[in-house]
Amino acid sequence: MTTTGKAQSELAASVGLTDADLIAMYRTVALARAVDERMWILNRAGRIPFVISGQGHEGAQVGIAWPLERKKDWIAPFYRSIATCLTFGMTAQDILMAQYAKASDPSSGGRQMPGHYGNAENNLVSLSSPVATQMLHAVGIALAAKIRGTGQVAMTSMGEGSSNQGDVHEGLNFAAIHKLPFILVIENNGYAISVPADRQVATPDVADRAAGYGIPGVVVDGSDVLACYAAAKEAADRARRGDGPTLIEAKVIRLTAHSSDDQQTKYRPEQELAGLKALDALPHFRSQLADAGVLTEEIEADLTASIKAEVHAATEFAEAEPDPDPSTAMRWVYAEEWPSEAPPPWGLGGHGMEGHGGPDDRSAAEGATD
Amino acid sequence: MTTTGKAQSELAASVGLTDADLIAMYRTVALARAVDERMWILNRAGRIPFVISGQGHEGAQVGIAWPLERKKDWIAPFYRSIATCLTFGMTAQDILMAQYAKASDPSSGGRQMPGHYGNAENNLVSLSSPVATQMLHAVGIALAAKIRGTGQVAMTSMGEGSSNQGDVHEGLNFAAIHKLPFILVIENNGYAISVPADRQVATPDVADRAAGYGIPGVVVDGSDVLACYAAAKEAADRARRGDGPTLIEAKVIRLTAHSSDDQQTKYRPEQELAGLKALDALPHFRSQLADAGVLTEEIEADLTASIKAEVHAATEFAEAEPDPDPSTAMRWVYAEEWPSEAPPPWGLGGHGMEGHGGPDDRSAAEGATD
Amino acid sequence: MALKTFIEAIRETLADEMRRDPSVIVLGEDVGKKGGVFLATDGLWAEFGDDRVIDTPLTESLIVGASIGASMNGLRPVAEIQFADFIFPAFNQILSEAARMRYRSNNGFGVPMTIRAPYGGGVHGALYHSQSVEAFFAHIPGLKIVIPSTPYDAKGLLRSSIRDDDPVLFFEHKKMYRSVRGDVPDTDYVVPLGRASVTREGSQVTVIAYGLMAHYALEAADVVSDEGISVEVVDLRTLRPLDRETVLHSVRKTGKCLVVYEDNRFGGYGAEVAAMVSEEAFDYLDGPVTRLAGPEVPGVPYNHALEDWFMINPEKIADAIRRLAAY
Amino acid sequence: MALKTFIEAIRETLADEMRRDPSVIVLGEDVGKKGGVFLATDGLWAEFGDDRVIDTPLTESLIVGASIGASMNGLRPVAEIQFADFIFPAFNQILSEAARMRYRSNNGFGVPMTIRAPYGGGVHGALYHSQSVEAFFAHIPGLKIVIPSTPYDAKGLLRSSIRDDDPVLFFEHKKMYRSVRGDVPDTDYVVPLGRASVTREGSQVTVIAYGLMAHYALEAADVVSDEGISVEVVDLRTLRPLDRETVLHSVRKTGKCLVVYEDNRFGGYGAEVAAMVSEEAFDYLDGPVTRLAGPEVPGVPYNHALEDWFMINPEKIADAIRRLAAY
Ligand SMILES: Cc1ncc(C[n+]2csc(CCOP(=O)(O)OP(=O)(O)O)c2C)c(N)n1
Ligand SMILES: Cc1ncc(C[n+]2csc(CCOP(=O)(O)OP(=O)(O)O)c2C)c(N)n1
Ligand SMILES: [Mg+2]
Ligand SMILES: [Mg+2]
Repeated sequence: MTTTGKAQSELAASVGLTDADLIAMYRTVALARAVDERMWILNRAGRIPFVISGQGHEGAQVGIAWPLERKKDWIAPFYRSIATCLTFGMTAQDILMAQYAKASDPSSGGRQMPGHYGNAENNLVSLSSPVATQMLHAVGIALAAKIRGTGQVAMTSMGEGSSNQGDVHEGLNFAAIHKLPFILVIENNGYAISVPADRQVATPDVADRAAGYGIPGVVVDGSDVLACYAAAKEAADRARRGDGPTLIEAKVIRLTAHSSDDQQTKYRPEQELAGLKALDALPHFRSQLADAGVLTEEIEADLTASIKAEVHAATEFAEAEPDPDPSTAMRWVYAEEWPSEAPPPWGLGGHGMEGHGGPDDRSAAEGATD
Repeated sequence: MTTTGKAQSELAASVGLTDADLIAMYRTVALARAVDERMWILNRAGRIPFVISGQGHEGAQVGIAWPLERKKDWIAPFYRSIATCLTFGMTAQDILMAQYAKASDPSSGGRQMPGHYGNAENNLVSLSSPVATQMLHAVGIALAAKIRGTGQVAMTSMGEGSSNQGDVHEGLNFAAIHKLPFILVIENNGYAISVPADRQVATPDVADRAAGYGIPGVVVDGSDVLACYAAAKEAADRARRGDGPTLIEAKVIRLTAHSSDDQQTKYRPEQELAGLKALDALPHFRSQLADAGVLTEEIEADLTASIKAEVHAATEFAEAEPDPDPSTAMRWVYAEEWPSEAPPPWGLGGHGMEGHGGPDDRSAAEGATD
Repeated sequence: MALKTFIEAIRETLADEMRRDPSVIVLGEDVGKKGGVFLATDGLWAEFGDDRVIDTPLTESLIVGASIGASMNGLRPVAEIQFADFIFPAFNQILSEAARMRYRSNNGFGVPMTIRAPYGGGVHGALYHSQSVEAFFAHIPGLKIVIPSTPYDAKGLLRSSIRDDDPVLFFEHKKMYRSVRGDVPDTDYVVPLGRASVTREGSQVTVIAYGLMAHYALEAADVVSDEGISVEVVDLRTLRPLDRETVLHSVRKTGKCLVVYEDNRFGGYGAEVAAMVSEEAFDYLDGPVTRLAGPEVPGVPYNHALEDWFMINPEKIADAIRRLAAY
Repeated sequence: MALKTFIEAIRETLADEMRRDPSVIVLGEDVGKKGGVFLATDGLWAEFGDDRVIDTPLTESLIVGASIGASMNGLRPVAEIQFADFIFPAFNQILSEAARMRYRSNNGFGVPMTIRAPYGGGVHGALYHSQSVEAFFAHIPGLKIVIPSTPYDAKGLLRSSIRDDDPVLFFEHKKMYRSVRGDVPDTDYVVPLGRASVTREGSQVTVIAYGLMAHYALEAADVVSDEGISVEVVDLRTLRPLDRETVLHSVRKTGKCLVVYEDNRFGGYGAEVAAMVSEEAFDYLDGPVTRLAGPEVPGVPYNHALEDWFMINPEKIADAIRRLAAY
């Protein structure tokens, strides 16, 4: 492969990345798609009972998550965020473990439904089913980042239907008042299950709402990975500068039914479904990189093979892992050493859980109390 | 008095009203103030334990409620809505009964705290304490009006602090999508108890949020009664035409502490308090009408005397009324003839309660099912 | 008289009531073209149109709050909350508003609204698609809470709920939608709110249950009857108001009472039943009023091994009956 | 050792904990310059500044939701909900998120957050400034629920709550803020969560209570002791987890148990206590476990005649004790 090192095509230079970055981004988009397609195959084969998919969202997710800093920044994802999670440190295996819900599933140890990702190691907030609640968690994470002076950015993503929940209003308003390092990403795929966007949102763009909070509201084409990257880069820089939150709306497509329980032909015109492939970020990005000479046939063949092997190995692994033992079902309702009478042994930022702050937390936050 | 009939000064003509209307509006503003001042006197005298006041809001309230049609349109008021309620059919006595919480208090029969108005006869929705919940009731009333084809408009009002609740977002979005005959009034007095507006709302104007729902957002000077009237008239006309909701933000002042339990000097600069009187709608409106030759000294003397007598009589009446009997405390947890096994005896719009629809309900709504 | 599934009975009732009373509307997420994620409203949109079958935005507080308003202005909304697990954004509207409107206005206003929601576990739905939520609502004066267990009752009780002048929460166990069938007459019968039903007569132990557990209780009763234990089963049907008379009558007869519920045990609905029976049937009890309910974890876990561990089933009920019978 | 009011104990504890641990922040409506509507946070803003004492917008879901997030990123938020009656817009965040975060992430994340809220009636607060809300939360696995009744316990329990690694709801009866005084040592003592306290020893009847009712129970016990009835009073202090041992130990000794709570009776917290005691102390009971609680109306009405009718008071408790003692 010729993509290591600092080679920089014109295309890469135009967004301040290297060719290697572009290839890595492309690989993540393609990997997310491959994992996702595998999920449906496993579902049809009766191996996993439920699938909720990110197909059609991957380009936007990879582009937007890319500028955030792994293990420092935070993301509160949603159920379609497979590519987001892959970008931010989770592996194909981690994703498949969540589908199989095995004991060693890093998202929940098999406790949550497929699609409910989360990973403390990678600052990916565990997600629940009620939509939009994660909005406020991300805002709170950004608040703590500001108070502690950690330089972290917090991002969350959700669908356009979910953006109508009250929590989104409360969170955007607060983040804007306090100029928090926060990014709200709306992945607008035109439907909330069966309800089309014009019955969910009163204007064509959710981003129109940003003005009501005095923050930038940006609409990006979700099939244009690098445009998504550029929008998120600007938002992250802005957040880190202390200039406050940004709302990014990526227009994406839902290539599949809402979930494996849904029959979308009942409410979606055939014609619309037929036109979707033309809007898919994956082939767009592929041609863009090929045209720029970044993605050669050789590289693509390598990627395809390595992704195939990775997904295969991940599936085999997940399939072979044991189910959780019912004797563990009562664990972790609470921290297990409570009630704690002694003063807490942890410092600021750690509160007894590894990997939630990093070594700089204590001093940064102590500074914040001056 | 020379104000009856169709006399129309230039001022009155400029807003499409008669001089008699202007005098009636002025009387309502002045009556609201007089009732309110009486409440504080009664509180200091230990006769009523709690006061929450509308002083500084009256001009905006009267102007905005004026174009709505009594006993047809609906208003879901808030705790400062004394002038709104007086405009919409409640009397000084009704208001004072709520302060005394006597058995015959038309708002709640003495069950609610002072300030929690409501009056089925006048389509004034009973209000609770958790702020902004009434938003959705008004939206639902507007939805029913649209479905039933009644031609009604529903309006609600609240403070700028309350406008940050999630329910406001959910309601505005829905009202805008369905172009409901709905008006949201934000009475922005600069404080939510002690928290100044710039810690409550991310932009200078709550009205900025309207754009995010594709509806007009209008800012009016709450000390200018006729400007408030004009804004509300336009919103009501728009609603009745089927063109959807309007957000009106009236910049008002809070002349008193938040309530009789609050010490506002702790968080409000002396200077600010000293400057408030200059922004008061009552003297503004008085001079405006005097300058226009509508409010003569003779009329004003008459008004002052009649208001004084009215407030006095209302206080005497309320004071003398009996407390509720504890034997009634279990009543009206439910409608009292349930569970009902028989088909319901009521028609559409009436559901067994008088005064909630009017004689045209049945036919209008039956039309709506065609 | 036709054999119908649980969900068919519900769907038909909605259609019947909408035909009968033009003030009845249906609203919720995906209730229109899609007909609801469980198809409980399938066909309604085609028959009644956009005005009376409303696909709302994804906003539960709006669904309930606007239903309150609409019900004060002449409609009878039947709101669907897609899963009971998602009713909590509307909790404030239900508790502070719907339940209190009549009381706080001294009968000035009423809220004739029904909220339907699928609840319950055993369907591989994990923490957020399995919850039993009745305890939170059954505690609230001003509400009525209904949980039917048969297609017959579903129809009769849903009719009563929609026709009722006060807010009713109507919870449907999603595992029963297609697995439970029963006879449903074509007449316009109602089942009154507030009356339990003795679904099996017996003499030694009373089992009190509702929803899916009412079926499991009958299964368990069958099993232990082969062992010589005679069980009476009471299906509560309405949780608020609770039919104390039927419950107490049974326990005073058998002297023993097992309360079964699927929700977390601590502070669940069965606590009220057990407390009430323990107090009011004290002199008749030959053993402690016993509860069998879900374990104290924050939700039904997903993996089948964990879900099986969580769920109450006929075997667990039979065991509890045996222990109580032997007391 | 100094005599302090209940609210002084709370205010001091907040200041102490903020001094001791820089990760502790306070947020809520009017908690800054104003110092809270009851002055529970008075002085904190002056000492700790804007970053650690945050006047939030009027948005309860945000207050709780952002506290959850902040607690995952290194802080220990102490959120104030201005009145417990206004906690319901945050119900979804508390139930679906705070309570489940650790469990659903298999210990990946925890939520070391405390939510304080004034609750309770008898203060002329009517339906929406009087509510007892504990039953809704005590039912939720993953939460801990604390209701102290003395300044000493308030301080020791609030320390434990703030230092706890899981979400704690800390309810303060607003009638006690200034009316209750007690000795509070200057030491850094804690009162552990999950342990009840026997506040009066007796032999004939156990009265179980918490919050304001724990005081009224002691008053009632005094009254009936003159009549020769010996009452033991258990102040629960922590409602979840419930200290079953202390409760059962007492009831097994006295053989009679009265559970007193201010909230609506049906499905209230006392139902769990009564059900648990009835089941687990069955063989020791000389009378039915009895409950004395609020009537079934949707809130405490305002007018004093109606409020007096609603509220439990020492006389009503004494009457219930007499009846139970005579059983
Ligand atoms: C509070 C809540 N209500 C309802 C649901 C059921 N539900 C799951 S996904 C979904 C639609 C979400 O639409 P959108 O936000 O546009 O995201 P998309 O699935 O289209 O990516 C609904 C209604 C839920 N999960 N949470
Ligand atoms: C949900 C809820 N939270 C808190 C309160 C307590 N509270 C009553 S009024 C108020 C401030 C309201 O401010 P604003 O909306 O600006 O109206 P204003 O009083 O200034 O007219 C607060 C916090 C409440 N009533 N409801
Ligand atoms: Mg969508
Ligand atoms: Mg204000």
